[in-house]
Amino acid sequence: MSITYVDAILEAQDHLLREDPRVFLYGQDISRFGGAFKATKGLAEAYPGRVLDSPISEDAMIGMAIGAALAGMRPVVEMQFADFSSIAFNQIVNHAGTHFYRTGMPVPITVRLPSGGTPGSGPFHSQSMEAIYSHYPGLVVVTPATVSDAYHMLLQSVALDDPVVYCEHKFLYRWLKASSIDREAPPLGQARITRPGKHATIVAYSAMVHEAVRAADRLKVESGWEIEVVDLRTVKPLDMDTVLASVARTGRLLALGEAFPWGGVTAEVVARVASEGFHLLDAPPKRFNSRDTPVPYHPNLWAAHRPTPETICLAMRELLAF
Amino acid sequence: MSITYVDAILEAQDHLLREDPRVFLYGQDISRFGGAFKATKGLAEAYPGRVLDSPISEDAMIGMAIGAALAGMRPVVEMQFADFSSIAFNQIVNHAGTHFYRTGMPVPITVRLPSGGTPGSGPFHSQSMEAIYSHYPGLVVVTPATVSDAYHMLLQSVALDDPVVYCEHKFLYRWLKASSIDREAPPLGQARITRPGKHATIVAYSAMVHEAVRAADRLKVESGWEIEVVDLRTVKPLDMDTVLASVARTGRLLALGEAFPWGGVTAEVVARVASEGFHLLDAPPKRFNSRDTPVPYHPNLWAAHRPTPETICLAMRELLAF
Amino acid sequence: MPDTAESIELLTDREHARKVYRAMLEARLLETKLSSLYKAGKIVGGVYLGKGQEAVSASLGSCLIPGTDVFAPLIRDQGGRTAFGEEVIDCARTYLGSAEGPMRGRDGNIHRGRPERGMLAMISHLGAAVSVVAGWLLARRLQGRLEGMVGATCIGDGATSTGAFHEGLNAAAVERLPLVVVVANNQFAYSTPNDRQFACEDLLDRAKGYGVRGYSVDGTDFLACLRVMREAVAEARRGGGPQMVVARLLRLTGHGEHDDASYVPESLKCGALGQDCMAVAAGQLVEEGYAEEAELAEWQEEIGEKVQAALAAAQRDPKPDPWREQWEAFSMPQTGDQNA
Amino acid sequence: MPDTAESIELLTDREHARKVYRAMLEARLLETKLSSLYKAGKIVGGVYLGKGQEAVSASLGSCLIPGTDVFAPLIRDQGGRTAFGEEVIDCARTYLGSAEGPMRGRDGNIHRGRPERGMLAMISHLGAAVSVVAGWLLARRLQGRLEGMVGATCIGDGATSTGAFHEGLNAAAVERLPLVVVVANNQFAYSTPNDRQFACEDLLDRAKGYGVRGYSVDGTDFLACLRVMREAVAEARRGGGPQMVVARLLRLTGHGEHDDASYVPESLKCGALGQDCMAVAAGQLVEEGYAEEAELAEWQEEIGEKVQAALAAAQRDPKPDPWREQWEAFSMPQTGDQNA
Ligand SMILES: Cc1ncc(C[n+]2csc(CCOP(=O)(O)OP(=O)(O)O)c2C)c(N)n1
Ligand SMILES: Cc1ncc(C[n+]2csc(CCOP(=O)(O)OP(=O)(O)O)c2C)c(N)n1
Ligand SMILES: [Mg+2]
Ligand SMILES: [Mg+2]
Repeated sequence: MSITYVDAILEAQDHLLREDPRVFLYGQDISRFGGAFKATKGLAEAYPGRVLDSPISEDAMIGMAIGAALAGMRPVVEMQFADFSSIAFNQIVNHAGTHFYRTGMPVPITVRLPSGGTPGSGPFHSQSMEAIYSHYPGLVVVTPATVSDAYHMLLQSVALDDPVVYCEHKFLYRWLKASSIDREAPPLGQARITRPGKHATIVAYSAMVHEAVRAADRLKVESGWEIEVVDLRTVKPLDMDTVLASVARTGRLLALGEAFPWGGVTAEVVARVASEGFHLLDAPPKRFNSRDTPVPYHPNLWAAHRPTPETICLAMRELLAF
Repeated sequence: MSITYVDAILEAQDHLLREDPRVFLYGQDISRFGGAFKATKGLAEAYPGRVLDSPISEDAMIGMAIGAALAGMRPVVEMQFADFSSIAFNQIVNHAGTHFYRTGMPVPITVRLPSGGTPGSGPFHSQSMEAIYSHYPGLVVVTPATVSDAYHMLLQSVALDDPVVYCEHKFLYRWLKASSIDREAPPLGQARITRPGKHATIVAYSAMVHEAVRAADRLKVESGWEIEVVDLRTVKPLDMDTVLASVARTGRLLALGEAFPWGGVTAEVVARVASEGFHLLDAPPKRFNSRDTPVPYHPNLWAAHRPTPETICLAMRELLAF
Repeated sequence: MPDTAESIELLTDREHARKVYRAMLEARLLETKLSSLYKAGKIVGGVYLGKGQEAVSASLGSCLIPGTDVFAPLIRDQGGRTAFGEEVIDCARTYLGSAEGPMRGRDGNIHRGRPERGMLAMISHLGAAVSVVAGWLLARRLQGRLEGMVGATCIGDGATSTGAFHEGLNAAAVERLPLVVVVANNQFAYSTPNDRQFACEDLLDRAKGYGVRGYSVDGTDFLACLRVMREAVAEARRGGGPQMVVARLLRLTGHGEHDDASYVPESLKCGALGQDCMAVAAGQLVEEGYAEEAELAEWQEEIGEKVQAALAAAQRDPKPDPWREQWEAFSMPQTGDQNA
Repeated sequence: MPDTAESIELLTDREHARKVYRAMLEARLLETKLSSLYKAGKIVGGVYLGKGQEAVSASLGSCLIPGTDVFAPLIRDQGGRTAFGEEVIDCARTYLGSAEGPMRGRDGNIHRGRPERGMLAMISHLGAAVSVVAGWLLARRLQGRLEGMVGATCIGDGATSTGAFHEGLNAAAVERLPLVVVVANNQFAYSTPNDRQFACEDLLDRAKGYGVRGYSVDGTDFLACLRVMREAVAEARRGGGPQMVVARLLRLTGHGEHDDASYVPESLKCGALGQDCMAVAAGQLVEEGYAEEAELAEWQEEIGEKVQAALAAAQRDPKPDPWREQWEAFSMPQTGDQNA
């Protein structure tokens, strides 16, 4: 028996609906249809009236969730694709994100963003938008990379009084499997050492954690390098303690992300390690992102647009050679 | 005789309308009213039919501009405040930003964002959104800090075939004056050494350039430090040559910005200096931004929310003491 | 004014009219003072008045039940805020940036509320509150507590052009929520006249397209406003789904007090829409025998003193202290580190 | 089909009907092949068909003048694209990711266009094209070249709920631009039925609220589509401002070819809306004496071969080569450095 990443998301929502009467789900085609990715399959039938199809109105979807949260509910909103949350950008950053600071009343909404590229998904069904939401104050932004994290971090997101942008990676949906879900998980805001090592640290999150591990395995087999992989898990706020402790051990840093290169998580990680842990670094810290173009449609281009184990290995060899 | 920063913007638009029949202006209250900040004052009368009031529809404003640009025009859109461009976020990043890469046809629009904080302007009339637009591929993002740059960079933005987000700082509108506009300006994408120095570099942009210069002047008078101030001018793409050359001279870097702290220009600058110019650094690079809350309304809070000459001096003394 | 408006249904027309007029008067007197304080340099940022819109706004607010209903006022709704129970001191403190107001100096002027009491704190982005009120109502349905309650929000002619307004009203209509949207068509959005804002003959023509019931009212006519708001709110409360009221009127001042509104043609100011609803209301109260002239003068004095006292108090309040400010946008900072 | 549609006005009803039917047929045959290729694993991503919507789409496209008008097709507009002059090979290459198609593998499937020829390349975000077409028309007015031209765009029932649709149509109406918006109400947005999408009785009820003229048409009725589109486009071309056509029909396939559309009730499929417009069209052509049965069969063969040839050619095309790809989102990279 095994459980996939998207199953874990479904399970978590099932658990939430079962245990917490404040929870309801809102999104396009999530009710009887079960969602574009089947992350809500069967829930409409199991919890009548609590899994609601929304119109194609991302701005209103988040506005509705904010109002419901203020009235005591714990809404979970599914964006059909992360990319369409651009329409809800204002409600997320300016309404949900500012509310606690302004009024003292928090807005416990969870916005699920099916994120990241898959072959053939193209410029508008592939984006990784964590940097956009992390830039604005007041939003917690999480990026689960494992089946267990997909499950537990969704529960934790809904339990949090603050608005959470939950970035789930579409590539992991069915590809990533686990034999079971761990009983427990670290709290939100805490990173994890996915693979211990001593010669260099790769800081990654979401699907790139797996590419990093693959690259690390290869570097081990091919050249005996022991690469540590840190999974950030939450990108806002960042767990710099774990990152700095890792860099302290290894002296070398590659920050790896699937998002566009300007700004974003890798810039934040490198900038903070450079300023807070400068003396820990034995080599210039490196960054590796996707390219600075829209995410291309054709699988050939897509594979060359984002970091892969091969290109990560190249970057790591440069880092290790320094 | 002197000319203010906002006058320069008005002059540039006058020049554009006079010289280029492809140019027209679109925005809320910009026609006979002359705009919330009077940046289009008198232009509707001087250029009948070419300065158009738009409905309160930021998404459509940018969509209209994109369509007009594809049909051969050079629209300049005024957002009433940068903060309201959140409604146009999708059209800017997903429509304008991707168009050239996807179709080979560029979208020469210029979006003017009255940006940045002023006392009492509060959470929704104070934002600095350059990081949001720079993160996405395909957009040029400029942040003029001088009267001459306000003028020339607007002409250059309109001349560029690519979409430009032109961030003009509201605090500089009437406060910043020059005796005249320089005949020429460096091209977009080129930074400038605003104040030469040798002990440390402050990389800043927009209004923070002036705060940096003030801090540098103070450090000179009080302690004899010679601080170099680099004005990025364009934040996407970044002129790393100028930045790295400055750091090579000084060995110390403070990246200074008025935007929210997570990600953004300062993260990008520090990350790139750390990775591309690690060996140039004699001390950990530093970042200094506004605080990670919405921009507060009350002037007391606002002054403590963003970097000021006093707090920049504190940060610089730490940097110089290292 | 914490009398619960459950009573509204029980109030006689006379009582209702008197109640609303007093709220209008409080709003007008308060805003007049705010304008003076602004001109004296005592208020930073801006001052945005509802002068001329008090009848529309207060009659809506008066039909809502504090503690039960939810209300999202917009820029020009001092009347509605007051009628819904906002204390003068909340307004005064917010404008004056007091550390003790509901926004504690973090936000200012009209960007205030008491969401815990069902009065939302608007963000500047026009239209954004429509879906939020709808969401609150949806929550109450899910909680089994929707029966007998309504949500209301106000919006200007200009803000009907926002995608947020459209998406919000449509979503509310799909859920058939008891939402009352009052469109104050004051002919201008800042300086932009209706003919640069929309092309329909009357914004009321939009109601049918959303599947909501529409009402038209002369916003300068006090008694008409009372009647229409009462009907629209009652219809929503009865389960009639969303209601949209379009009021015709004129803003009798600038967009903000920095604006002289010179773009408003004299003909409009002198025409029927240019009537001051306060004067109309006073006349109607007397004419209907709901109040005596002398009583109105007494109210003016009584409320004027109350307003004066609140503004004086708010000016003595401590200002926010950046050293004691909690620079924290999360309610649960234990989530992790803070990126200072 | 590069015959300029200036001719449309000159075409007899017979000629027009024959032209549109041929475009519909080409669309249907092309899409049928695309579906097979998808199911055979030859197309990555997804395939989105306009099956059942050809009459609406192609009759609109046929009324537009290539080289003059501007057209922003949406998901289900193969018919309109073909009628407006899109070559089969452009579609084939885009779906197959050829390096030689208009999108060069950078974008796929329906996200294609030839903006330099007035056919916009849709982004996925629904509603976003409405204002873009309006902007193109505004540009033509400013250039003094608007006379006699129109812009058209199609949209689904679901996409009418977007703020972008609302803002775009409203802005176009304010400028009184010759924009034709065709709403294909195929009863569902992906799986979501009309009653979860809007609450008005008919989407046509929205026209008045924008101040635009509205038309209703049975989208399965070929001759009715021809007539209504011709009228709406002509009215826009004459200077009548924006026009909104609402067509009733059913999507005769899934949202994409991955979707079996099991959520569509049998009763709908078997009802009047479930009719296949291709069959209706063929019947009407014969009945009106516009074409012979035998001729239709000939067209089927002729066009089938053309489609087959294009798809075969596109499959032999070079795929995009990441090593030769210009990873450049700016047209003027000299602007400065590139952040690699
Ligand atoms: C989305 C958005 N765009 C622009 C603004 C700037 N703005 C504030 S008030 C205003 C005019 C509003 O007009 P209307 O809706 O008619 O309300 P009124 O001021 O007339 O009461 C504008 C453009 C805003 N607040 N929100
Ligand atoms: C803004 C936005 N939100 C969500 C989507 C995802 N999406 C793609 S097609 C579709 C359904 C569209 O329905 P409708 O407008 O009725 O067109 P139809 O597919 O029926 O032709 C959805 C929700 C999108 N493309 N854009
Ligand atoms: Mg108005
Ligand atoms: Mg549909």
